[in-house]
Parts: sequence; C-alpha cells; structure tokens
Amino acid sequence: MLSELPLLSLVIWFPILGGIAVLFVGDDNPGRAKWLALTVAILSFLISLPLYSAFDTTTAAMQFQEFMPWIPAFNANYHLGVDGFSMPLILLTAFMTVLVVIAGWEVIQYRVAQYMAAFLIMEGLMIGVFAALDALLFYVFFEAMLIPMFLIIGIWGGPRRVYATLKFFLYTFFGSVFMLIALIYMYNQANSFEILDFHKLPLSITEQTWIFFAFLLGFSVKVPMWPVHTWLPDAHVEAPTGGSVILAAITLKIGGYGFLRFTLPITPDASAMLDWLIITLSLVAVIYIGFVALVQQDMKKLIAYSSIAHMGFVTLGFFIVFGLYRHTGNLNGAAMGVEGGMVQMVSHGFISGALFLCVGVLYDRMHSRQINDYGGVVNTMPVFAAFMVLFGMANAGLPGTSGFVGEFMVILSSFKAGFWLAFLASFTLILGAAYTLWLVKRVIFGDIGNSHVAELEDVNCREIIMLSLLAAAVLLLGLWPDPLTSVMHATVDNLLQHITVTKL
Amino acid sequence: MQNVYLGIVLAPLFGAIIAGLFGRKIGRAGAHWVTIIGVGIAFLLSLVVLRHHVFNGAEPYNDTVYTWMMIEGIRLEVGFLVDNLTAVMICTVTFVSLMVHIYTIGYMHDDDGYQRFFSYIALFTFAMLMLVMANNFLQLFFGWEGVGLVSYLLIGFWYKRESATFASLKAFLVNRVGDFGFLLGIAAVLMAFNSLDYADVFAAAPLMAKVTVQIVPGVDWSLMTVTCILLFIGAMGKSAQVPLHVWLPDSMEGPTPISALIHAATMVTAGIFMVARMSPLFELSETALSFVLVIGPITALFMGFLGIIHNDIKRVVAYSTLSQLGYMTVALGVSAYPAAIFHLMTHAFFKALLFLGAGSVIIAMHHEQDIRKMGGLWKYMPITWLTFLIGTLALIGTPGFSGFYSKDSILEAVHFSHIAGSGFAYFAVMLGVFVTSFYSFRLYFLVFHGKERMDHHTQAHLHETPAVVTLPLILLAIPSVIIGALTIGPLLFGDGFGGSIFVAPEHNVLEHVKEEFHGALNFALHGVIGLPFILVVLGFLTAFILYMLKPELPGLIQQRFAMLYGIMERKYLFDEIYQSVFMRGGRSLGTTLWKYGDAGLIDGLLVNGGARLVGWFAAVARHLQTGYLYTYAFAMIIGLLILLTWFVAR
Amino acid sequence: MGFEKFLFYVFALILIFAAVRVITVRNSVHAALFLVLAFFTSAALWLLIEAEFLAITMVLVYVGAVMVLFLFVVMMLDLNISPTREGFIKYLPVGAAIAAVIVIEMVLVVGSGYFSSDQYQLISHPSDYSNTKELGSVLYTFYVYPFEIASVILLVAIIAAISLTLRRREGVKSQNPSQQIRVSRNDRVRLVNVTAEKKQ
Amino acid sequence: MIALTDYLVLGAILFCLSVAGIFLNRKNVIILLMSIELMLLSVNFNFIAFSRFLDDSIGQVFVFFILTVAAAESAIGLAILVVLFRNRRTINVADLDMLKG
Repeated sequence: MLSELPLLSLVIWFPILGGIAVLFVGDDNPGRAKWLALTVAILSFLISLPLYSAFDTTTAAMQFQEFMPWIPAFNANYHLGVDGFSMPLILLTAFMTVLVVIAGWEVIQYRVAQYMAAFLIMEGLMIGVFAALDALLFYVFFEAMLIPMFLIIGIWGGPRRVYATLKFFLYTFFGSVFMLIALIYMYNQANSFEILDFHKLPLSITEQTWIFFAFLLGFSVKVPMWPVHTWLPDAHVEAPTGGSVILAAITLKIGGYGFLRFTLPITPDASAMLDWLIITLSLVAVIYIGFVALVQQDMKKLIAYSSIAHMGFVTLGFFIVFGLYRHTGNLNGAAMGVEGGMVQMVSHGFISGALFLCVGVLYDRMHSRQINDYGGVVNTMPVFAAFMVLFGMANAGLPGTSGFVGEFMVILSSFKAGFWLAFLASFTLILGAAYTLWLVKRVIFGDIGNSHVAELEDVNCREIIMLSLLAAAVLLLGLWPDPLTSVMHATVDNLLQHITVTKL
Repeated sequence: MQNVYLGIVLAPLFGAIIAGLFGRKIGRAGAHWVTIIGVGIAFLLSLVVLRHHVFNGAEPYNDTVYTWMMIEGIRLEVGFLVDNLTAVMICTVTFVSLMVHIYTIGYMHDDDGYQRFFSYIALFTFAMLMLVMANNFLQLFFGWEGVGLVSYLLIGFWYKRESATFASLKAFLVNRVGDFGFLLGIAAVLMAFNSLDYADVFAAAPLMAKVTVQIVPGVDWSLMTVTCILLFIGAMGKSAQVPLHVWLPDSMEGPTPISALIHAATMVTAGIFMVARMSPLFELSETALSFVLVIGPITALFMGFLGIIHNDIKRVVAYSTLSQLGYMTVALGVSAYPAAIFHLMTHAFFKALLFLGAGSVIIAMHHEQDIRKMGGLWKYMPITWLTFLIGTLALIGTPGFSGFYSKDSILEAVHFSHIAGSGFAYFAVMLGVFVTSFYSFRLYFLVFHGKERMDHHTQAHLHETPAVVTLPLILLAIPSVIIGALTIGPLLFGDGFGGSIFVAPEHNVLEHVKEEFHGALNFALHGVIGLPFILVVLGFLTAFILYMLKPELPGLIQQRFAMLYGIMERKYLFDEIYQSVFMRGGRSLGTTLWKYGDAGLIDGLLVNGGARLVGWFAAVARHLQTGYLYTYAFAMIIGLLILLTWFVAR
Repeated sequence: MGFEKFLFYVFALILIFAAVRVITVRNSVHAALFLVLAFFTSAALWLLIEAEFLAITMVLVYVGAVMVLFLFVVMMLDLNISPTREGFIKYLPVGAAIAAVIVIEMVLVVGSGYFSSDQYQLISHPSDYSNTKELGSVLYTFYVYPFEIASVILLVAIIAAISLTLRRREGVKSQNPSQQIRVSRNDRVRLVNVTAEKKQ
Repeated sequence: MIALTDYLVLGAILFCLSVAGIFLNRKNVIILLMSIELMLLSVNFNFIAFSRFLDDSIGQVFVFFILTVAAAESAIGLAILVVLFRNRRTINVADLDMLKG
C-alpha cells in the first residue's frame, strides 16, 4: 500500500508546500507559524520513515522510482529514486529539519515565519537533490538549494553576514557551473539526462579526466575539501544556529553524495588515475585542518574546521578503493572504506549538528562565540555540560558513539591500501581529541570564568528534547551501526563492481 | 552461563546509568547503594564464573551477544570470551572496584558530585569488564577507549581545578597517542586475518609468522612484528610505559578512590592484559618481544627512581605503580605472561590497598598530601598504619606476602630468558627491587614514623578514619598477604590459565622456573636467602638510616647532587619537552597554517585576491564608461570601421 | 550623359552641399533648414528612380512634421550656442579622417564592379504602373502585421512624447470643467444661523 | 542612364558626412539628432536604389518602416531633450554624464 504512494515526491514537495503555507501564515502570527512549521517538519519526517522500513536491502537497483516527462525537448525527466546511498541521507535531512525548527523556536525574534519556511523549503530541495535520478533535475535542486541558505545566512546571520553569504554563494556557484558543463557534455553524448545512463556511457580517458575535474570542482567545494574550504568557517560563523546545523549536517553531505553518484561511476578510469589527488587532499584536510582547528578562538569556527577534517575521512573512504585494488589486487576492504565514508557522513550530520546546537545554546545566553568568554559553564549548566561532553567525545571519535564507526572503518580500509595512508589518517585520533577536548576544557570545565557565566541558566525543556534526540541518535548509531550499514551493502557492492570495470 | 556474563557487565552499567541520570532523584544514599549493589552483583557473579571455569574446568565460553556490523563477510560483533584469564581478571577488577565503591562512601561523603562520582566509577568498572571480556578487537577497543573516557572524566572530576582539567586532558591525549598505534594494530590484524575475532585470529596466527610487509619501500618487515609493536604502543599508552607514562602521575589530580581504581585494578592493567591476551601473536615475533623487553625495564627502573625524590604521597605511590607496571611489561617481554597476570592480580590488591591507605591518611590530614608535613601517624590511625605496612611489605616483595611470589617469579623468569634485551632487563629489575624497597620504606617512615611535622590544628584533629574507609583496607589487606601463596601454584605452574595463554616452547621460561618450584612455602623459604631479598633488606636499611636515624642526610645528598635532583624533580624533563614540542609546537603550527595558509594564501591571495582582481579590472574598465553619449557613438562607429576594414581587406 | 543623369548630379551636389552645411553651420536653426533642403533634394532623387510614394511621404512626414518639430524645439529652447561649438576645430581632423576612410572603403566596395550597370539595370515599368498601388498591395498583405506594429510604435511615440513633456505647473489658474459640473449646493452655500440681536 | 553605383556612392557619402557630423558636433544634441536623421536617409537611399534595381518593392516597404520609426524616434528624442533642458537648463552633452561608471 505504502509503495504505491509517490513517497519521494511527497517527501520533497510536502515540506516545500508546507513552507509556502507557513509563509502565508505570515510573520504577524509567529506562534501559529512555528506550530505549523513544526507539524510540517514532523510529518515529513514521518513520511520519510517508510523509505527505510520498506527499503529492499537485497538489491542495488533504484527503489521508489517515479518517472514523468519534464522537458521532452531535452529528454529531461522528473525521475526520482533512491538507493542505499541516498536513502539514509534523506532520512537524515528530514530528521535534522525537525531539530532545526525546534532550535529556532524562541531564538528567532523577527521574520519567524520566513525563517521556518526557508528551512522547510530547504528540506524539500535537499531531499530533491538526493532523490533526483535525472541530472538536470539534480542540478536544479542543487542550485535552488543555495537560495534558502543564502537568505538564511543573509537575513538572520551575524554582523559579517554579507561577506559570508557572498563568499558562500560564489564559491558554490563557481564549482557547480563546471559541473553543469560536464552534465551538458554528457547529455550531448548520451542524448539523455538520466544519471543511470551516464553511468553506462563509454568515455575516453581524456573526456573522463575533464569530467572528473569538473565534478571535482563542483563537489569539492561542497564537501568542502582543502583548499576550497575557506567559505565554510565564515559561513558557519555568520549563520544562525539552524543555518549552521543544516549547512554542516546536510549540505556538506551533498558533496560526498555527488562523488558517489557521479564521479565514481561516471569516470571510474579517471578516478583511478587521479585518486592520489583526492587522497592527498583528504589527508591534508585531516591533518592540516586539524592543526588549524586547534588554534581557533571562535567556537563555531573550530567546529567548522573540525567538520572539514571529518569530511576528509569521507572522501578518503570513497577513493581508497582504487589504491586498495592496485595494492592488493582484490576488493577486500573496499566496501568498508566506502561504507565507512557513508557512515561518517551520517554520523557527522548528527554530531556536527549537535555541536552547533550546543554552541547555539550558549550563544543564545551569552551572545558570544569566543572561547575566552566562557569557562566553567559546567558549574551553572551541568546538564548542558553533560551533553556537550558527550558530543565532544563523539566528535573525537570515541567508540560507542557514531563518530567512531566511520573513522574506524575508513582507517581499517586504508590500512590495506597502504600503511602510511592509515598512519596519516589516524592522526585524527590525536588531533580530533585535542581540539575538541581542549575546547570542552576551556568552555565547560574550570572554575566559573566570569560574572556572565555565573548567571547562565541550564538548558530548558525544549533544548533538552533536541539535544537528547541527537544524543540518542549518536549513541544508537555508535552502539549498533548495523541498521545503517545493512541498507548500503548491495549498493556499495554494485558500485564497486561498476567502478572496477574500465569504461575505455 | 550467558546470562551470568551479561549480568556481570550490565549490573555496573545499570548502576552507573541510574546514578548518573537520576542521581538527584535517588539522592546520595540511593546513588551509592545502586552502584554498590551493581558492582557487588558483578563480583558475586565473577566468583561464580571463576569457580565454573578455573575450578570446574569448564570449556572457554565464546559467543556473540549481538552483531555490531556485518560487512564483506566480516562480522564485527559484541561478544564475550570467558576463559580462565578472563575469569581471574574479572574477579580482580570487580573485587577492587567493590572495595573502592565502599571506600568512596567515606572519602567523598561531603563532596557535591557524590552521585556523579559513583556513576563514573561504576561506568569505569563496566568499561573495564567489557575490555577484559571481549572476544574481538572491536569490543576490546570499545572498552579500551571506554576506560580512557571515564578516566578522563574522573581525573577531571574536580573540574574547578585548572590542574585537574589539564591533567584529564593530558591523560586522554596521551592515551590517544597510544590508541593511535593500537588502532593501526587492529587494522593490521584485520588486513592479515580478515577477521577481528580472537578465535579466528589466533587460529590463523601461526600461518602468518613468515608473512612480510613493506612499510618503508624496499624493506621487508614481518607482518606480525609490525602488528605486535603497533598493538604494544597502545598498551604503552594505557599501561603508562615510557615514554607515554606522563599522564599517570598527573592523574593524581583526581580523587584518591579513582587513583586506586585506575592505577591498581583497571585502566593501567588493560595494556598488560591485552598483551597477555594477544600472546599467540606476540609469540610469533621475537623482535616485538624484545621491544617490549626494552620498554619494560626502563619504566620499572627509572620511574622507581622518581619515587625516591617526590614528596606527594599519592605521587610516590603512582611512581611505584609505574615501576610495577614496568615489571609486568618485563614479564610479558620474556613470554612469562602468566607471571605478568599474576603480578597484575597481586599488585591490584596491594596497590589498591596502598592507594586507599594513602587516601585514608589524606582524609585524616585534611587533604594535605605532602609527606614532609606528616610523620608519626601510626599512633593516631592504627588500622591504616597496619594495613599500609602490609601493603608496603607486599609491594617490596617480602617473602610470604603476595607481592613476593609474583615479583620473584618475574625475576626468575627474566633470569632464564635468552631473548635480546633480557640481560639488561635482569639488571634493571634487580636494581628495581632495591629501589622499590627504598622508596616504599621512605614513604612509610616519613608518613607513619619519625617526628610529627604537621601543624597543631591538624595534629589535634588526627583520628582514625571511619569504618567505610577502614573496612576496605582490611578486606584488601587479606588478599595482599595470602593471595600469592594460594594461587601461585595453580596459576603459574599449574594449568590455571587453561589454554588462554599461548607460549612458544622456545620462549617458555616459566617451564624452567617450574622445575625449581616445590610449593609455595618452599618458594618463600628459598626466597629468604635469594639475592632479591638481600636487595630488599638493603633498601629497607638505607631508608631506615636516611629517614629514621639521620634525617638530615637526605638534604645533604640533595644538595650534593643538585643537578641530578633537579632533573628527577622535573621527571626527566618529559613534561617540558612534550609541552614545548607537541603542545606549543602543535599550536604554533596550527597558527601558522591558519594565518598563512588559510587566511593568507587561500583566502587572502586566491579568494579575496580573485575578488580584488575583478574589482581592479572593473575599476580600470569603468573609465571607459565616460557617461557621454558621443563616446558610445564613437565606439560604435570605430567598431563599424574596423569591421568594414576587415571586410574590405579580406 | 542623359538628362536624367544630369538631374541626378545636380540634385546629388545640392544634397551633399546641404548635408555638409548641416554638420558645419553654427546655428542650429540654419542646420535644420539645411536638413530640410537635404530632404527635399533626396525626395527629388527618389522621384528620379520612380519611388514616388516614398518621395512624397518623405516631404510630408519629414519636412512637414519632423523638421517642423525640430525647428520648434530649437527655437523654443533658449540655446546658448557657443559652448556647443567648442572643440569643433579640434575634432575636425579626426572626423574628417574617419569620414574619408569610410568613404574610401565604401567606394572600394561599391565600385568593385560587383554592382556595375551590366548586371543591374533599372527596370522600366508600363505607363499604368503605380508605385503607391504596388507598395500598398505588399504592405497590406504580407506586411500587415509589421504595418500594425509600426502604427503602434507611432502611437507609443505620441503618448511617450506627451507624457514626457507634460507637467503640472504650480499656480496656474485654469478651469476644471468636470469639477465645476460636479459641484453641489453644499459646497458653495453655507447657511449660518444668525441670532437676532436683542436690545440691550 | 542612372546607374546603381551612383546611388550607392551617394548613400555612402551621405553616411560619411553624418558620421563626421557626429564627431564634429559632439556637444550639440540637436545636430547629433539631425546627423542621425541624415544617416537614416543614406540608408534609405540604398534601400530604394536596390529595390528599384532589383525590382523588388520590399525594399521600399522597409524604407516606409524606417521612416515611421525614425519619426517616432525623433519625436521621443526631442521630447527627452525638452525634458532634459527643463530640468538641467542645458543640452550641452558635456554636462550629461549621468551614465558614468
């Protein structure tokens, strides 16, 4: 019965329409707008749940497919479908949106309805990105997503929001136009915008290299990879809490998802040839950015940098396949790398979202993000401190939390590809713990730092709800990741089979 | 039996969760009751397990609780492997933990974080039990990091103290350096065996003995050597071996009960236990064993020296712990794994006793920890004095006491070993015996005998600590005396560990020791005339002369060797070097990368530089935009002219 | 050289002379008048090759309407001539040079023989041929939509010109008939109840 | 007989004169507008000449349209001029640089 419903369309359009409805309620009636937004967010999360429960884990084929002609002249279709890569990310998106709505409940003072609407519309668009099987549709969602985020940072952001939004927008846009060129080129070759057709498209190594770099520009900015990462700290610092959460939890994942959906299957030979580039950049992200994160004075910046470092693991996990294949001659352990990257994405969604929410909780009370303005928060906010330590530990990759699972898998996998890869990647154990726990030490522990800290009030019911939801997710995923990884096995195997067959 | 095993693990966890989440609701008494009952259940069940496996000789239990993840045919699961080794470990852990729990009621009774503390120590017990009962590397790592986490929380328990939070961060990070190696070791295991299950790995281990791997291109290294050294680096972090020992003395910032828990029974023994557990792997690589055998004696000897000169009662005990851990590591290095575990067990009892005794002294002294301000306490607190004396005697290895059996068997084992480094190790551990005796009695004399150097206010209020404090002391004193004599036979020379420890025949030094072993009593009598005991007596005499007969002498010696003293006072400069190289170096590297790399090069030059370039170009180009209509008209006409010329000329 | 050719040269010379004067005279009124002359002569030249309709239209529309408009504007605006002549001499060489280059190039193109009389002969028409009729038959059939659009453009131009120049002056006392008609009694008459004075 | 080239050359000369006019009278908007009219006239010459010599009346239709548009253009141009003068009391092109970037 459920499978007959156009679930994906519902999950995409319900929040968007809901967002428009919230807009119509208007800012004059913030209370009603908020409740409506929360209802819409929760309902869309509920709608997305059947995607998991009815998901067939035995097949790598696209599921819940929907097909409708869209622009017949270009053979572009409204074609949706999910596999083991996109489904978890869709659920993550729907889940995080609920939290973001809760997070903005009392904090946003002006244009409440517009704020909520922006996030709901954003949710629909992001799910659209994950669900699109038509490259043009993907591109439309991919770009449309920038608009709500642009507004969120630009309207509700901090003092340097104009600089940050422009930087964010231009960076992403710069990358994605090259991707568009690649898509159009492949359309000309395949005479179709179907992503799955692109996968089968035979391409020469020169073509693949060009397309590889075009995609790399598009996705590496999103991930973001070193050295195109500098928009992220600025955007995070200026964005309102909810914006940071969505930015870190979901939009970064679109870059990683893009590598899986486009780069790897479409240009396997170029990826195999240039995997050293991605791996080098990933390791640079892990180590270089780890050190940079260590010295940040702004909490949000620190977490933003830690996001970059953690996303380095994602790309490392995805591209370790080729080195591993070259090194050992078989694919043992490759699936672990790719799945590790995927788990890392989902887990990072929870953890970075949680950390940004924590910073938001502090910022709402003190209106400062400088670490030096805090100290001894545990004395006045013990419950909050417990959450913060938990999420900090998760960020440092403690076993039992979700942060561990992805890193563990990627390191195990990269060891097979080469000792030094794993060696360098493992630096995250030390660096991640160092910057996170040093942050925790300076903010949470110690005697009460100043009179403002002394007046802090502990988290209220609303904040406890949102933080404990995330804590539950983090612990659940850490203690039992099987429900997440089992949905990917078939898809990952299929991908690995696909990319080890040359297209030449 | 599975329910029993599950019960052992879950009872403390349950207590921890209740005390942690609902601490305010159940109150202080509720918190300590729920955790003590939890750990008590675990202890009783452990005894059942011990009887079942060790005495009734049941087959090792190895089963899965649930599948953590299934990938590429590799099962990553959470499960239990319970054999004799595990049984001994869990009994030790739960017993010491239970004692610490009871003791905490007295020690922490007016601390604000009472419930939190009970929650932490119960959680600690849980993590340690997960570690020792693991049947695979994943769960081992979970417990491994779990104890790391809780130690972080416990060391930084008094979070208002800057030094405590610093020490906790330091402990976690240094442990992380060890984990760095450990995780790579696990990865190596997975690569070699394609499984993380102990059973699979150990079964396949002999096949891997000859496999080599190239880490530096062109150089072939034995895969097992690499794996074992990586794993051992993890053990160095947890078991505080040089040079990763720096966290342990600092961790004395935590409340005394957790010092006992961390340094006696749980966290630091994890590394020793792990190596013993991995004996089938270590046996395959003599290089790795030699590596172990180099690290162990260095720790044993040099950390012992530090015990001589430090004046903080807890730190002295902490250095003695480091030194004893060195002994265990030496035992591991010479393949005397049972001796290592045996020493681990006896050490757990007497070291917990010493720590708790030190805590009792600290309570009585109103949280004064400097031994120069103590003295003559024996008449004020007789129980503490006696139990502390028992602990000291056990520590230095007085024949008959438990420490004697374990330490002497290690010394014997080293003596018989022939692998590279054993000569050095033998010398070091022998000298270590003297050092141990010396600093132990120094501490003992300074605290309990001699002049009463405390101020009058403290002196007036000196009295024996309450029963919740002394009861654990007494309960710990009993095994400190007798456990060695009772168990040396079955554990070391009988089949106490069943098949859980594997020793290659050519490394089996305990076999030689066994030939000379004729019962515990005989062993003790034989020990009285042995070289070690002579060293012990020498150490005792030195301490007695220096601190009882001629108390002015130590000051003179200190002046004479001021430089040496200075270096030792600063713990061989490890902290300074680490701080300047790693902490400050890391931060300045980070700042450099950030300021010059991110802000300067990428943002300044490329991003904003690109924007500036466009801006500059536009600023130039705007001059073309004069605003005069005729300029535009001219531009059109001239353009037309050029087109026309081109057209005509073509 | 036939009479037609002679006429062509005469008119052409006048046209060129007029055009030169248009761009060189100081006074804008004179320039406008020379432009009128130029239009007249071009109309004559068009008549020479039997484009009667357009020739007449030219005279009617341009000379009759547009140029009159020009003259109006020139005269209505109180123009100060002197600054507008600044730089005339300065720009003369540039302007002349560009003009010369264009002339040379165009002559090169036109005189290249491609357009020679061998290939292009003036087609003679029968005596009952009507240029106007011919144009009309095309204009109202094939080009009826463009024709309509052209009319719309003119309409737009009219409205635009009016709306641009229309302005409401302050203090102009003009009648507003609709307001005058709409007036009601109450606007104009106010009944005041004057109480009778009482004797003291 | 009158040749096609005669008309074409005449058109070219007219065009050049109007271009020169634009260059020379860069300050006087009215003369600029007149130059533009002249330029259109030169174009019309070509249209009419080709129309006649190729016997295709469509060229004349085009001229008709050009006349229409030119009339509209000059009407609006002059209107703008009037407004401009009313606001700024000048039509000196040198003073009109509001488009300056």
